[in-house]
Amino acid sequence: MPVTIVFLLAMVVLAVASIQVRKAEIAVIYLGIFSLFNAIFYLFYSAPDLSLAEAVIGSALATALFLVAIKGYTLRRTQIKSEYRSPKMRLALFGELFWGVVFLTIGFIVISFYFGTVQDVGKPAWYHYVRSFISDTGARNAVTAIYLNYRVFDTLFEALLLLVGILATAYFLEWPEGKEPEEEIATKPDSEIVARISGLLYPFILLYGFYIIVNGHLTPGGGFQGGAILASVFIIRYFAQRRLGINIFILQRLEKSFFLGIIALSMLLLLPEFMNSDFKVFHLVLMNILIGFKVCCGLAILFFCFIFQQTKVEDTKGRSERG
Amino acid sequence: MAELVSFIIFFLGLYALVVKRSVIKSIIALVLMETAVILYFVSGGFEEGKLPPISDALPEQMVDPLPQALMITAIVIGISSTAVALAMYSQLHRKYGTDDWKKLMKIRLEEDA
Amino acid sequence: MSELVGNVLMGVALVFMTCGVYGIFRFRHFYLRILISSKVDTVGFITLTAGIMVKSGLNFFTLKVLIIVVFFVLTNPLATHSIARSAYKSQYPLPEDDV
Amino acid sequence: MIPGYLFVLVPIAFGTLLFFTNSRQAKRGVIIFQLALILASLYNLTKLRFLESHVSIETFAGWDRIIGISLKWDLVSSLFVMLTAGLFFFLFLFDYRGDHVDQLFLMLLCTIQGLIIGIFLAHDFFNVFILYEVATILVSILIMFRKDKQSVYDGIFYLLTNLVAMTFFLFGIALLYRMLGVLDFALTREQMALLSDRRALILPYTFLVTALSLKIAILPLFSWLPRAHATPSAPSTVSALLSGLFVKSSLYLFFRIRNIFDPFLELTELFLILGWLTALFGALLALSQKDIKLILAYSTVSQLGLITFGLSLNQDLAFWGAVYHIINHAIFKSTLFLSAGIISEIYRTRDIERIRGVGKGMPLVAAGTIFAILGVTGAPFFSGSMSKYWIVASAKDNLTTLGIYLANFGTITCFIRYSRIFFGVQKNSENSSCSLWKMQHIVVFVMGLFSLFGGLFARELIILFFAKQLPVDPLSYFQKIMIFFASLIGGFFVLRVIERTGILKKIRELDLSFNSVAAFMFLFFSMSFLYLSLKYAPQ
Amino acid sequence: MIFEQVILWVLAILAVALTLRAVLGPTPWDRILGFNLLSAKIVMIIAICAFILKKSYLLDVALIYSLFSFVGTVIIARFVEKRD
Repeated sequence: MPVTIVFLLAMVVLAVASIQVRKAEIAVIYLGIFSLFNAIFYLFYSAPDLSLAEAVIGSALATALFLVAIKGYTLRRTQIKSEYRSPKMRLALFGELFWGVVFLTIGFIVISFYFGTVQDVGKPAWYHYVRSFISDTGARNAVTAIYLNYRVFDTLFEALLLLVGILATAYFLEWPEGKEPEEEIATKPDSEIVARISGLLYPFILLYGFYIIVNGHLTPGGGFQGGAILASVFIIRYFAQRRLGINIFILQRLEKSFFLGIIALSMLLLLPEFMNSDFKVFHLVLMNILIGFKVCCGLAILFFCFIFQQTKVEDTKGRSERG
Repeated sequence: MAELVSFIIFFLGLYALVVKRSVIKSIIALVLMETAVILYFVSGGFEEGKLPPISDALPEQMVDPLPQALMITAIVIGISSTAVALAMYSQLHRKYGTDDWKKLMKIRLEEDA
Repeated sequence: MSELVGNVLMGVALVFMTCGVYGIFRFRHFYLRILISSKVDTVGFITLTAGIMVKSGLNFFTLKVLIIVVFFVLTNPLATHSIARSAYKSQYPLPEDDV
Repeated sequence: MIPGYLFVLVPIAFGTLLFFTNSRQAKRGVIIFQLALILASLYNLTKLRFLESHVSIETFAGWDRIIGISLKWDLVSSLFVMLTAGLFFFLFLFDYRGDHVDQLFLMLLCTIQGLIIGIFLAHDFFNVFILYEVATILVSILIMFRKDKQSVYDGIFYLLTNLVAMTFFLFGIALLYRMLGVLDFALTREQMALLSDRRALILPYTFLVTALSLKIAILPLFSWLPRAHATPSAPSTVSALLSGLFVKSSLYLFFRIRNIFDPFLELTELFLILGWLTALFGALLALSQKDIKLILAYSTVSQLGLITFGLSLNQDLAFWGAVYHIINHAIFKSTLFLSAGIISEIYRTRDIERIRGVGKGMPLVAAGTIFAILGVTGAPFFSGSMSKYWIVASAKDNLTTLGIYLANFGTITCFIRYSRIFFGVQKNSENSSCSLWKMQHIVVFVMGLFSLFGGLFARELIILFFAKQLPVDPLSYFQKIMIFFASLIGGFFVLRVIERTGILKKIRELDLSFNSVAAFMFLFFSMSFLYLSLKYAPQ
Repeated sequence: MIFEQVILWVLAILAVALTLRAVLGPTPWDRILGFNLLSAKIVMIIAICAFILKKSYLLDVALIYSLFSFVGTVIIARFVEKRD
């Protein structure tokens, strides 16, 4: 599709803008638009699974995390102004120009070298995957077949990565001392309309998220994207009702037990007589469901830690310390 | 064309890492570099007119499914490493107060002495 | 026959959207901009999807497009509302009446 | 043979299971689990030793190597797996009574053990990439486990530099996959043969080398390592684990990837010089530090430089010497870090000038540390001397031998300054009570014994483990002993001279901010790229 | 078939115009408005692509895009508010 050139140019412009703009808040919004264009670009490069993951995780969740992290600190505009008027400013500008020239020359050499010497020696993995993924794994979506059956060893570490990343975030954000930033997020009452209508949408989004998880092996989707959709229900729910509703302590335990389930299930993959029976397809669905719920719990914890890092909401105050 | 753009964005991110002194800009540059690498990986496996690797297309017409499967992992890596970096950033800002790499280093050296 | 009607609908939708985008650039003030563009954009979306539905006739494809339209009609005004509300809450000055 | 992925997944699953038990059962369960792991790795090592090909490659779920992921057992990696299991056993034993030890800490240690074993066994590019990413985030929690103020800066510095390095690594994999279409180590080697022009491999190789040279702390890119390993909030077991073992896995991976690209592209001259410079610079910086853990961390950097120097000498003798040095270094560096942990807890300070009289206060710990120091400096009949001897013996021209002795001289002076803590009387003696648990002293002493044991029976161990006959002719070994004593005495005088001048204080102020580390990484990338493209320019 | 290609091109140009608005927009709320309208345009582009390629799973993708454009816009709008 020649229209992708338009998106590529827009991406480059947005990347430059998000680096050069002075205020971090604006840079983050540019980053969100950049990853939105990135997601649509993947769709035109016929990678629907990837564009889903990038749109869901890259543009919506990443932007939200950035904004929450820099929330308390961009308010002091006066401080930013004073920094950039000092005489050191000219020195910094000169440094940026110098490095710009160095990067342009080296980048040009590398890129021209790359396009001069790139060659393709054939793709045996591609040849084999495309021809035999239906018979081997019983999945209709080759991408799910790969990351749930051929290369399931990687997916185990990916689930572990999400578990550890969320453990780290919860661990760092519970740091007791240090000056508390102003808590203005939790106390703000939200508009009534958003609360009412988003209340209407929950069952629909939950059903849709579960649909994406369950037939991840047929149409694009699967554990990670479906889990993120379910987690978005928690996020909208926070905007509707001020309360947390879900206890982080239980969520952390749930996430770890789902992870153990994933490891146990992938161990079943090793028994050869298990695999050529028709259990293969059921194995895919079960793995997708487990990954989906694990990602949902994980992202929900991630969001609650970030949004509630200052305010321990009253109904979970007692138990929200680390389990 | 997509490979050229991914190289450009990769070196743009590296440029921002070297030049920009704010911590949050370094994290944004890191996200840009990771997105550029994912862009390159996927555009390597695509040929014009090929269809997504869902079973209703003929095997010859399917695009390479391996980069897409790996890049879903890379995106999840990107989000969790950004989340950890941002969690540390919010603690850094609460304790040190500044957002500038040079000032942070000066404060850190005074603490050691 | 349905081909022609579909094409006409899509053409109309294109006109709507170009007006919406033109509206964004023409008005100087944020509140006016958001008022015009969001309304026109939702209408454009509905006519475009109506055109697609007409052209693809009665099957599952049309049902899915219908679901998307219903969801979009529900959520797009909400999103625009929350933007305007956030601008209002942060005391962004309302336009003087002569604009 | 017990399949490899069990070695990787069982510790991780066990770690997650620990989370559901209370901390008392967790501590006991972990030690029993660790013993079982040592026995399993020993069983695998012996099975492999008697297999005539000494190599066994397993694939997960039986898929062929092109499409699935494979793990490779060879003599070196199985020995490293046993080393990991043994070291973790000592760490868990050391931490049995630690106040900061709860299920979360034990879970993190078990998980990172599984990851390190995974990196040693890995045989697939993307698998290594994701193992490293998980390990980076895990280490960033372990580094800041005690949550005090200074370590926030060290933690984010460590995390960002390593994430940038892994982005370079991923770009290298992307380029390789784009050209060769396969991710397995051995299959990439075969596909490379089909390439018409080997200059196509220059760009991926440069990306991979830049990422790995940051991980193994080569000269311009090592400033993240000492700050991360010796940060105040990292428990001493974590610093022992990081310096002793985690850096070794990246060194081992650097060596394996260099082997894949060996017939096509050569970077050994570059790494000879850089390795030697890192050894010198690391020893100099270690000399100038005040904090005992920082001294040890900078001496890790210099030892890594020495090992890279040995590995890139491209001789068989130097290779086995370097591998044996990796094992010895893992043992005595973790002993030193553990003893530094005990000393800093009892004396409640990490400043080397204010710690005196360790010899009288804690005889067992002092003995273990002295053994380890003699091991590091390469004193005769200790493990360090044997491996350094083999590296020196294989160096042909005397320039390299002079270089190695100079680097060793730097380490010796640094540890002479470090061993001042044993003599003299304790200044404020109110905190000299050995309230700490006796077992920790025994653990440090036993690990010190290992470095002595490794030195005396070096040749027999090498035959046992690697089925390799390494020659030791007594004349040149005697000459090496003479040089050791000469540099020992020289070290005393040089130390006295340096401490009078204020150089040390100025060197200590030397520090790189994150921007200059990124700039150095970019310069390293462009230097090695230009070097390679000029070296293999089409004539 | 050519008619859909034309619509695709026009929509792409409108998307770029909205990006221009988002980049130029003086106030942060202009940027969020650009973000919101841009994702609406992208949902339309996917719907038309799904119609051209006759693949119904692309419509699932479109629905998820519109869901997350709603979630993203509400979150960003909430966190861009200033309290001074």
